[in-house]
Amino acid sequence: MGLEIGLGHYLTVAAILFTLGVFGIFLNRKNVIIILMSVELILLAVNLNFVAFSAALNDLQGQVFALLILTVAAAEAAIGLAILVIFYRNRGSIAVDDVNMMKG
Amino acid sequence: MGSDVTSFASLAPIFPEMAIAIGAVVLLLVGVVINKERSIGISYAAIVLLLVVAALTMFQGQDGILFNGTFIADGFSRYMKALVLGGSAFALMLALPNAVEQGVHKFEYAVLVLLATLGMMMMVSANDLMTLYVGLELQSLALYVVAAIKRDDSRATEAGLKYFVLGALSSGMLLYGASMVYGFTGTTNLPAILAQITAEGRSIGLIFGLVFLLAGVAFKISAVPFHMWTPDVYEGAPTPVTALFATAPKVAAMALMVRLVSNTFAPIAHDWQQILIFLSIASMVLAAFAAIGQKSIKRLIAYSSIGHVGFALVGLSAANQGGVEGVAIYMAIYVTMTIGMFACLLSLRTENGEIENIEDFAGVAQTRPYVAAIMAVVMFSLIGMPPLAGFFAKWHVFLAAIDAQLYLLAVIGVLASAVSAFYYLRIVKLMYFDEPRQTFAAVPNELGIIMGISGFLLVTYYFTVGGALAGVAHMAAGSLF
Amino acid sequence: MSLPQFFFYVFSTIAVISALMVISSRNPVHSVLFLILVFLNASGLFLLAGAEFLALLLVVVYVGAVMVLFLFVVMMLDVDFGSMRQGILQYMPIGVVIGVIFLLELLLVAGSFVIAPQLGGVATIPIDMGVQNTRALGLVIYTRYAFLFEGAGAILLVAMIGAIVLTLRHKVNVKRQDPAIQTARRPADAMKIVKVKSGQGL
Amino acid sequence: MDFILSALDYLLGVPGLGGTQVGFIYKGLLLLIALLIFTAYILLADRKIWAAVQIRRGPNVVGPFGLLQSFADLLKFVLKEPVIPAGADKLVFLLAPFVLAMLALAAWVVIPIDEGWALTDLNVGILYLLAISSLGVYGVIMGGWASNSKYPFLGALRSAAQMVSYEVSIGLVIITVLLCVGSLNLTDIVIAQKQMGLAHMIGLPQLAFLNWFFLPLFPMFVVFFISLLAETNRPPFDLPEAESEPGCGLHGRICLDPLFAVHAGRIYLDHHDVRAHHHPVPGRLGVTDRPATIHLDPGRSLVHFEDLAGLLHGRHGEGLCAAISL
Repeated sequence: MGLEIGLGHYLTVAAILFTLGVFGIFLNRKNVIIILMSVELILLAVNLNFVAFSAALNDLQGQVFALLILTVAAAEAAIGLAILVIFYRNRGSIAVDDVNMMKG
Repeated sequence: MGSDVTSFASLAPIFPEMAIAIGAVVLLLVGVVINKERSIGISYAAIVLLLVVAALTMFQGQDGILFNGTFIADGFSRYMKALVLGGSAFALMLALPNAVEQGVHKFEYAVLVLLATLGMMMMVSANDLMTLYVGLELQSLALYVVAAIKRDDSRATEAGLKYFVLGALSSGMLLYGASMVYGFTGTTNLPAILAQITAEGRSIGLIFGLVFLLAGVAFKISAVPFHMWTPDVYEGAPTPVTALFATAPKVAAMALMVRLVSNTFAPIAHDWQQILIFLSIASMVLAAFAAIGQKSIKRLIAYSSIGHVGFALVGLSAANQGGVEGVAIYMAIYVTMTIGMFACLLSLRTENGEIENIEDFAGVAQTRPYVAAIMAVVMFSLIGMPPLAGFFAKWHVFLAAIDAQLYLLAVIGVLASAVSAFYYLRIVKLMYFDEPRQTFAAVPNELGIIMGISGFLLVTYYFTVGGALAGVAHMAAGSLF
Repeated sequence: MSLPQFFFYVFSTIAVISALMVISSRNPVHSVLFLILVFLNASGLFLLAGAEFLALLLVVVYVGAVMVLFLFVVMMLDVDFGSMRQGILQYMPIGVVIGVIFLLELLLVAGSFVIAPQLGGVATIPIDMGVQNTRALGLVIYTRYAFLFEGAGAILLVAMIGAIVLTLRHKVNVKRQDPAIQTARRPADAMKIVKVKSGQGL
Repeated sequence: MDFILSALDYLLGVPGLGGTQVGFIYKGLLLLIALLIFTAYILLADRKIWAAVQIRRGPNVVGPFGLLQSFADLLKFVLKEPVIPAGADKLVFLLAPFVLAMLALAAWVVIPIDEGWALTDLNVGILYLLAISSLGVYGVIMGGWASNSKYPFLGALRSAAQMVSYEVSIGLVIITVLLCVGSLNLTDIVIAQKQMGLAHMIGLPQLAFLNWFFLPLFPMFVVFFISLLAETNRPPFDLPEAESEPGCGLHGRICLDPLFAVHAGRIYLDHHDVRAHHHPVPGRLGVTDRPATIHLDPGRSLVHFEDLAGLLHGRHGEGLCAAISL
């Protein structure tokens, strides 16, 4: 298929999204949900990478991989939110600073 | 473009996975139907299934590459699979007594452990980046749930949350690495990647992908600096679950690491060797010093396991067949020691439930001499005292490092070992030389048997299983080179 | 500038800005909405790269289901959003430095693809322009990658079991309506006819 | 400049600029106008039919037989002062009706009006439809949440939960059709029904409706129909609207008129009073007559009305027969 837009463009966008996702995880101190969303951003960046490589290499494997990541990420989101909900039930808070019972 | 599976018999290499998958689904259906009080039977069935499959995989398993190169069964994968299956089975056994108090009495627990084991088997048998990822996620997702399965306990849920967040981040990194490797080699198939690297050499993108990949896997084996989650998760999760975390998933992730570096990325050994040496030294040193100050026994175990991962990585850093052999032997002995340690820990129960602090071991030798004796054997073995099994584990990996002329690494390993003796011996000292402060409940039969097996194997390792294990490990490592 | 290029810049700009808003927005609900915007634009980028099936799947699965889940949870966890997110600034400077270094490295790699070895003829599954993207994917997923397909199924099973075992609570003391019992009820079951003598009562 | 010219060419298709066919914008405008007029009369039909069921007249004042009722309602919504509740999240509040309206119209982009007359003949048309209709949930949730009030919010959550759940079964049913046709292209699906149906087989192509897939896939058709009722919150699946409950569920939320979305951002405050005035039949039956029917979401209904059309179509442009789903 080839790309009308350079592969570098795609990889750049993906790299920025990935960085923002990592950023969101480490910088955010107040809300666990934002962390879950940052994880989704990271996975999206990876998907973008795979799709771009797939087009550049003219190879379908990358798209199959992206398809699997989509599936898994949906399952991951479901479990993450379930854990978040029971955490909230126990603590009454989802602030990152409150995830602190165990230290050492 | 069709599939290479032509008949049922051609599926033989994947029979172990099929058995576990079918077993998990059947047990799930049975568990939904039967009475809640009898759901512990599901655990017994799962244990039997795991042990039978482990034995069959080890002795009857067939080798082969299936599903257009996405799945591989070879000597190495069969060895590691048997280890994973055995580890899961014993971890499930540890959950049998006091299941209700530990929050692992639901039948879903056994089913999730089975599915996690399935994921680990996929990881071990991964011959493609996609299989690797799917297996890793199957394992991780099941374990996130298992960590938080005691859902009314705020520490368990916190452990689950931490495990999930950091685990998701690590799989993101792993995937980013995988995408780079795919982009710069044009394939996701591991042998094809190997061929491509051999033909074209290295490129920046490939190295970058490799770093991300290794970072993702290093998180799963909790090597420093990707260990932050380990102490918290080990402390917060119910103890039988911690026992599971410390055994089977580590073996599977280590197997994955071994296959990636010593097979797929073998041509660029020089690049990953530096990373592994760093991980190894950091893990050994940090664990040895961080564990000294711990009060909680489960945190101590966490740091101990981080340290042992460091020792195992010493063997892998050597980048030769002897090193991989050493890792294989190390993981087997490590699993035996860990299971024995958790059996001792779980069997010491006061009226307030299980013990949490190291101080609670005081005087155990007087009230529960059997438990104290096994615990002492395990501790000495963890230090690496000859002629216990732990000594031979370390001996193999250090020998491999010296073979590869990594003298500094070996020296640091020995020194870290000596430092770690301090906190292991503290427990022995507490048990034998302090006055008892509390009385303990009777030891459940299951735990007594597990302790016995573990203690026996550790003590008589050199005379009984040692030779056979070395032979099998040699064969397993040989299939990668 | 051709049309695809124009759309690439539109989609990627919106995606990046929205992603920034996701992690910096004060209100989590706005974060989720921005994340949806990121996904929609990423779907556009997928389309431009020829992955039309994945593009629409992204919208159906992510935007249509996963993000709804997020939105549900964000809205239902009754958190005082006003008092949140005050401590973010103290971590900002170090974070920016690390982030920029990280990004530069990633960009370096992205740029280095230009000088990467030519992989012209090695495609494992070449994309056939004559076959629709959906069909091509379907052809390999159910044959070549059947093993992975089954594995993904197991993952979804785990997600289902996990979500249920963690969050489902059987409420006791819930009164339920059973229409069968209601309609089967006869006057004899519910009424007793008593003759009351006048002036006496019961 | 090339870029601007080619873009204009694509959008307008005016021959002077080098184009040869009717442009995107003209087609779109034509479709839009037709759609809005259809919508107005489907709404009227809906109210009339429900009125007849309940033995009353329905709208009959504005214009002959009440034919201009919908336009009168529309004028009312344009001219009425928009009310934004205090404490509402203004942006999201105003965005919600926009989202719904945009999505409802966006879905029509791939509907084949006639051969070669779909605005865009996507390869993955059905998937596009599923994607767009799965986005409709957001309009509901955003509206419910942004109004900063418990009842609309709970109503919106109920409605959203129902929409998300039944989307799955709709998707599964559509897959059966895809399996029969072997394409995700809507034009292909319509043509396939022409070629492989019962009417074609018995040599009576005039009986087009026998060609439709509802015959060979009858059980699926039943599932689909039920899901459709649930998806659009029509009785007996109107639980999310909860008209009989004090909070009145979803109805406390924004009015969702696609054309006048700007002004429609307001809570339908007078709903209870209007209902009390106009309902000759109290209780359950009254539930179905909505006094000022704009809030019935013509937008959302359209999406699904056309979903059904895609499956039932014998000939192009027969979508109206799918109005049974309304």
